[in-house]
Amino acid sequence: MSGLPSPENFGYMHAMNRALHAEMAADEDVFLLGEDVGVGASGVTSGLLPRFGPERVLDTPLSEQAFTSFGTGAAMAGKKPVIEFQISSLIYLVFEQIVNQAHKFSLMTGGQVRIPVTYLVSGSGSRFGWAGQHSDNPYSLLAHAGIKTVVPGLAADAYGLLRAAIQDPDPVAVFAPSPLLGATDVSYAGEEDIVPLGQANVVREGGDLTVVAVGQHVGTAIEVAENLADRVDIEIVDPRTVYPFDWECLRKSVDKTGRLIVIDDSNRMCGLGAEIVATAAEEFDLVAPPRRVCRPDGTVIPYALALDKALVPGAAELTAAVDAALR
Amino acid sequence: MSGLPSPENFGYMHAMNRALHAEMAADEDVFLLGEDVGVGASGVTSGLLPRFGPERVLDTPLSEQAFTSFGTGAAMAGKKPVIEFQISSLIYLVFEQIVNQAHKFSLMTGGQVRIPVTYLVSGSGSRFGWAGQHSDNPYSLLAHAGIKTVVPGLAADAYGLLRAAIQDPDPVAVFAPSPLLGATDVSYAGEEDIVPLGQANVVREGGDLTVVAVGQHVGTAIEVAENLADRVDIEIVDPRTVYPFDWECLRKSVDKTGRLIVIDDSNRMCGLGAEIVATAAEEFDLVAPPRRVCRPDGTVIPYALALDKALVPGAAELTAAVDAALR
Amino acid sequence: MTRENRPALYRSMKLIREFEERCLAMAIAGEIDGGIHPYIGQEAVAVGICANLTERDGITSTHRGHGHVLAKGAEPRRLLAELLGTLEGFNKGRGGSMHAADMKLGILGANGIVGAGGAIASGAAWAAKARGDSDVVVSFFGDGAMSQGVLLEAFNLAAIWSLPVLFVCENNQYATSLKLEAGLAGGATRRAEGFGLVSRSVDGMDVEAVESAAAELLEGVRAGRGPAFLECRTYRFFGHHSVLELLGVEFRDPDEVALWRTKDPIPLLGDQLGEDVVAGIDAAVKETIDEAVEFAKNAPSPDPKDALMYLYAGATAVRPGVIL
Amino acid sequence: MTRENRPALYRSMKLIREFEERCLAMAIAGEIDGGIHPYIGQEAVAVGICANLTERDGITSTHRGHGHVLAKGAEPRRLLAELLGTLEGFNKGRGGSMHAADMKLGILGANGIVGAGGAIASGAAWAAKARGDSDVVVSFFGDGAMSQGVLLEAFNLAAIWSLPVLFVCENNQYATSLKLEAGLAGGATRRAEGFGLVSRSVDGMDVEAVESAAAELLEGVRAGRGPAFLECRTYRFFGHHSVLELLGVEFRDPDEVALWRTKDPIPLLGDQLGEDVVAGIDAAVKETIDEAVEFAKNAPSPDPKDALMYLYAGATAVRPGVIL
Ligand SMILES: Cc1ncc(C[n+]2csc(CCOP(=O)(O)OP(=O)(O)O)c2C)c(N)n1
Ligand SMILES: Cc1ncc(C[n+]2csc(CCOP(=O)(O)OP(=O)(O)O)c2C)c(N)n1
Ligand SMILES: [Mg+2]
Ligand SMILES: [Mg+2]
Repeated sequence: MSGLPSPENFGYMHAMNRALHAEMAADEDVFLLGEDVGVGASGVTSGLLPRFGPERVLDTPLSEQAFTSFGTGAAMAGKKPVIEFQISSLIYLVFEQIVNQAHKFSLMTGGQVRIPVTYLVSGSGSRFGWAGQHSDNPYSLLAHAGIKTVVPGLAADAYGLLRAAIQDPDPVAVFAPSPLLGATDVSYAGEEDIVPLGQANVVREGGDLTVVAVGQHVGTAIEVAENLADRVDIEIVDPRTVYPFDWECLRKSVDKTGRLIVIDDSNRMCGLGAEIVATAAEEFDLVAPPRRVCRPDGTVIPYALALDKALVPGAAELTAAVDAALR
Repeated sequence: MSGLPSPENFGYMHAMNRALHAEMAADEDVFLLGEDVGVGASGVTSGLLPRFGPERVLDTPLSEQAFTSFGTGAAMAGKKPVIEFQISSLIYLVFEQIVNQAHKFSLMTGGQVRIPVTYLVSGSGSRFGWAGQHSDNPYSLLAHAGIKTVVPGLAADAYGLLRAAIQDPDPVAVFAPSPLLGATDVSYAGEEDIVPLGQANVVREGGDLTVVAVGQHVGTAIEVAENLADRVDIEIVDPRTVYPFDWECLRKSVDKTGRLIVIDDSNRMCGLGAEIVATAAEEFDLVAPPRRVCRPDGTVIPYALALDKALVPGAAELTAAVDAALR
Repeated sequence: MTRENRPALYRSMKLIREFEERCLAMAIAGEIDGGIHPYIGQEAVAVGICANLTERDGITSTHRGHGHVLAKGAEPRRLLAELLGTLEGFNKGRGGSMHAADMKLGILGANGIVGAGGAIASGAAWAAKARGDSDVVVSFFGDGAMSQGVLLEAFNLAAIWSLPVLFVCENNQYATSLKLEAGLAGGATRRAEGFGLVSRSVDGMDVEAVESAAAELLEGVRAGRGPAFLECRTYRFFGHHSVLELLGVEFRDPDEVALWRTKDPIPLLGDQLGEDVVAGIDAAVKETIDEAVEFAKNAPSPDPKDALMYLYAGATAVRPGVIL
Repeated sequence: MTRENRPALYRSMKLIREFEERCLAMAIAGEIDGGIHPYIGQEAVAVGICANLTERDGITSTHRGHGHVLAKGAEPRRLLAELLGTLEGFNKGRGGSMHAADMKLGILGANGIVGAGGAIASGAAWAAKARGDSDVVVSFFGDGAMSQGVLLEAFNLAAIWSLPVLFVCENNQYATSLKLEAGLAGGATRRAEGFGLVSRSVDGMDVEAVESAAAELLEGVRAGRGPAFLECRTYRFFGHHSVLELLGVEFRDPDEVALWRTKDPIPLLGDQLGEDVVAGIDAAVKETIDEAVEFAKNAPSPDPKDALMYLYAGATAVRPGVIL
């Protein structure tokens, strides 16, 4: 297995892997299940099977629906399952089991039961060259349904949020953006704190314009902010948890800057960007129209790389939006 | 079967039933499948089996996933399936088959194939007393994913849009709001035109404030507008097709009124209301902050009727929002 | 099992029958919102199976779940209080008929989605196994559910991991209007065997037959020999849902219904107990249900302000539907 | 089938082999974005099955689909042009390896989601039946897919509606790293029989055995006697995906891999054809593939401005990701 992507560096994947090790060591009720988790095919689950054994690291057949609800049942019986999904679109396959079952048991039973399951999507968004069925970002969908949803944009947050997700008494979905999995992060030393769910992070302070940046776009926003530093002083807010969203943090930022752009790698229509812009329009004082930088409506990522890249937002699109917002 | 809800009146259900009869008569490739469609358990499919026979009216086993992709396969081979779902949440169960399969085949094959399937949800939203798993409105989810999505609010539109959906070369989801199924509609004479997808309808003209009202809330908005007519002149826009949305129609209305409220019976976070408010904030000239009237974030409808009703928006909430918008 | 428990079996079936008849009437009268899926006719299945279970064992149930819940020992008055949407219900009025659950008794929930329970049961069974207990979980479902993907996946999961689950297919021969043969290829037990499940079929109108078939299968399940499958051939005496009763709609042949009514499991067993015993039990059951109705009708309703109480187990800020 | 078609079978297998070896090298070299799931080792399955099909028959394929697509008659150069994301690809560069489709040849698409094809195949087969044709649809899938709910549901659908579908399980004994026994309870054919499917198992390394088993089953399928199931026991000679080859990762026992490589279906058949015939075919195949590579490498790329072309079949206004 030595050839598999190694988490042995201070990068994003290492952070997630360490979080899994830490939670499994800390709490006997935590266990892991999913496809090829034993060999750690995604890189994120490396070393867990040798360390914790097959009683706590379950390689599943290709039965996403059953093993997702299996997690729900185990949770009812006091366990804390972490379920890995190799592909983001597998969330579609288990939408019923997450949204209509796991999510609803607490209310439907009048609080008799809690479902502390973590859905770990270790590779969301375009993988560049994996085409239509492997390149979506379904986090806006889960947020709409009310699933606590986390999209860490930095390695330290990947560690801290994954731990918080596992400890949370409710179902939580964790989306690791594909472009970040292989990234190393010099700001991450491999020893970080738990990051509570629902708390945004001001990644960069600035007075002219607020950019809400999600997942890999935290990096995009930092790049753009530095590039444009002589023209505009950008504040970057990384929500980290996309639902429940930290509206207070954003309110403070927009109170200061009066301008808002959201960069988020999901579809425009009813996406996370829509929610952030809508709430800002309803409740905050804006001096200029807010803007979204996202994927087009109903996007299906085409195979050819140039087409794929044309649909995923990036620094160029964010820069253009900043320019427009300042006009 | 005579005791089943009869479509033999000029109401919403009659309109849908007539649309099915008309399309099946007009086009041999149209066929119907779903659970209990033969007996017409939902009321919407009455009389089709006796008229068109078991070759074109297929009673399915409880295999929503397979019969949804069966529809995709039949469509590839030139057929035009209409698939009835008895419960709105069954859309969750087939999310993969609609969003990741049917929707994506056109682009993924480079235009080699079209998938003219209609997903007919004959009873969406709360049925008042059916509790958590039978009361959702998943249309914002399908819109986010890019599925053409229709929520007719009036009987004539139910007829005209269902016919247009069946004729459309792409997958189209049609959500019939549960509260409307039993309603009769005096404005509907049982002989109506096809209503093209993507065209909104100004249900009531007014100069002070635009209310976008979806599904059964077209009725709610009319009621509120009449009640408040002495204080405010409300224009009501019924999008009819929620995706692709008729932004031009809305733009014209908001250009005139400068004020916008959306009433929509789906969850707040990343819902249709968010999209409409966001687009208005980005692109239209508003003189007051826009507002949403919707379900709370992550709503699970509780069983007890008073609780159920407390979560579904209605005239009281819309009136309060209008008052706030005028302040 | 021996003849000694016949009165208990009879009582349990009669309790369900009486409960369901009362509920059906109340549902038709509009007193139970959303109505019910009556269990009447199928009592021998729930009772025969649950006679083999302890409070520590679990069950997952269905949309037609009252029988399972009562047979597993739930208090009728609290179930009825749930159906009336009151705070005295197990689910504090939040679940209603299709979501009735009593975790203390291992009742992991009825379910509004056909076939959803099997995988949940498997997870709970795995947890029991991990604890080292000999507890089992029984998953009830209908013949219609046998074609639902997630349940079929669960059969496989339970089999490869040798989980202590008993899958019970209540084959009442219809899924709403769909006849068994039109929905299920291959037959129920043959299908289950195809997933490596030890499988049996039994007359579901005979409570003692169900009880002993389940006992046999559960012995292996408890001993760690892996999951099993039991088909119970049964019939519902009323329409699929109370609303169909209200409308007078019946999709089945009336002669067929009449024939099956002659196989009613309750008199079948009652005849063996003697009139006195039966009369005594019947009267006591009637009293229990009368009391339950009284209790439920007087139970307090939840406050609409609490509509989203329990949405999350942890404190979580939820934004309301209107922000003024 | 007779011995006369041996050269054709050999040629078809060799073509797939040569194509896949070239692709694997190109994928490892970074010339094929996203990489490929190589079919090498399993050629006898696609070729043996497709030898029984006409252009009017359909297939649904998988993530490991190149073999099926080529065996069904697709032009190698257009498949390679697709893998290079060019306009000369079947899908005009929009689909790539996991979505290769050629509707004119009844190739209803590879699929990136395991188990997804069976229900699509059933729908297409129903349409063929409705047309009154004797056309059939073959659905290929792996052993891993045998535990995927939608495929199991499709077995049932095809059986109750007696659809002209042949389900072909390519049992290469692994789903990525998961061994067959750890994933599949009951066995493949037994499971299929549980859905009322006529089922057989065959040595998937012997193209003639596959061909005749399929011929036998397809006779019944074409004659309207309902669907059938064929398990082909086979093996992939390389890693699950080219990226694992690149990293040098192998989850399987090297001795096991070595053993199966001795059962290579291509020399097995080649030995019966004689050296000259083999050399002639090999050379011609190599030329075809050389030409395909040349063709694909020179094919034009789509314009990024057209990224969303074909998103909808009908004219539909799509709002872009940035509105300035
Ligand atoms: C997945 C799913 N599909 C459809 C429905 C609607 N529905 C509720 S009960 C039912 C029939 C169930 O039949 P069966 O499993 O045999 O149980 P029975 O009602 O006969 O007890 C249907 C179609 C549902 N609740 N869930
Ligand atoms: C539903 C689904 N689950 C998981 C995956 C990821 N995945 C791709 S191929 C594969 C293994 C498939 O095994 P099998 O069906 O035996 O086919 P093989 O790769 O052996 O040809 C997995 C887990 C997927 N694409 N779809
Ligand atoms: Mg049934
Ligand atoms: Mg395999």
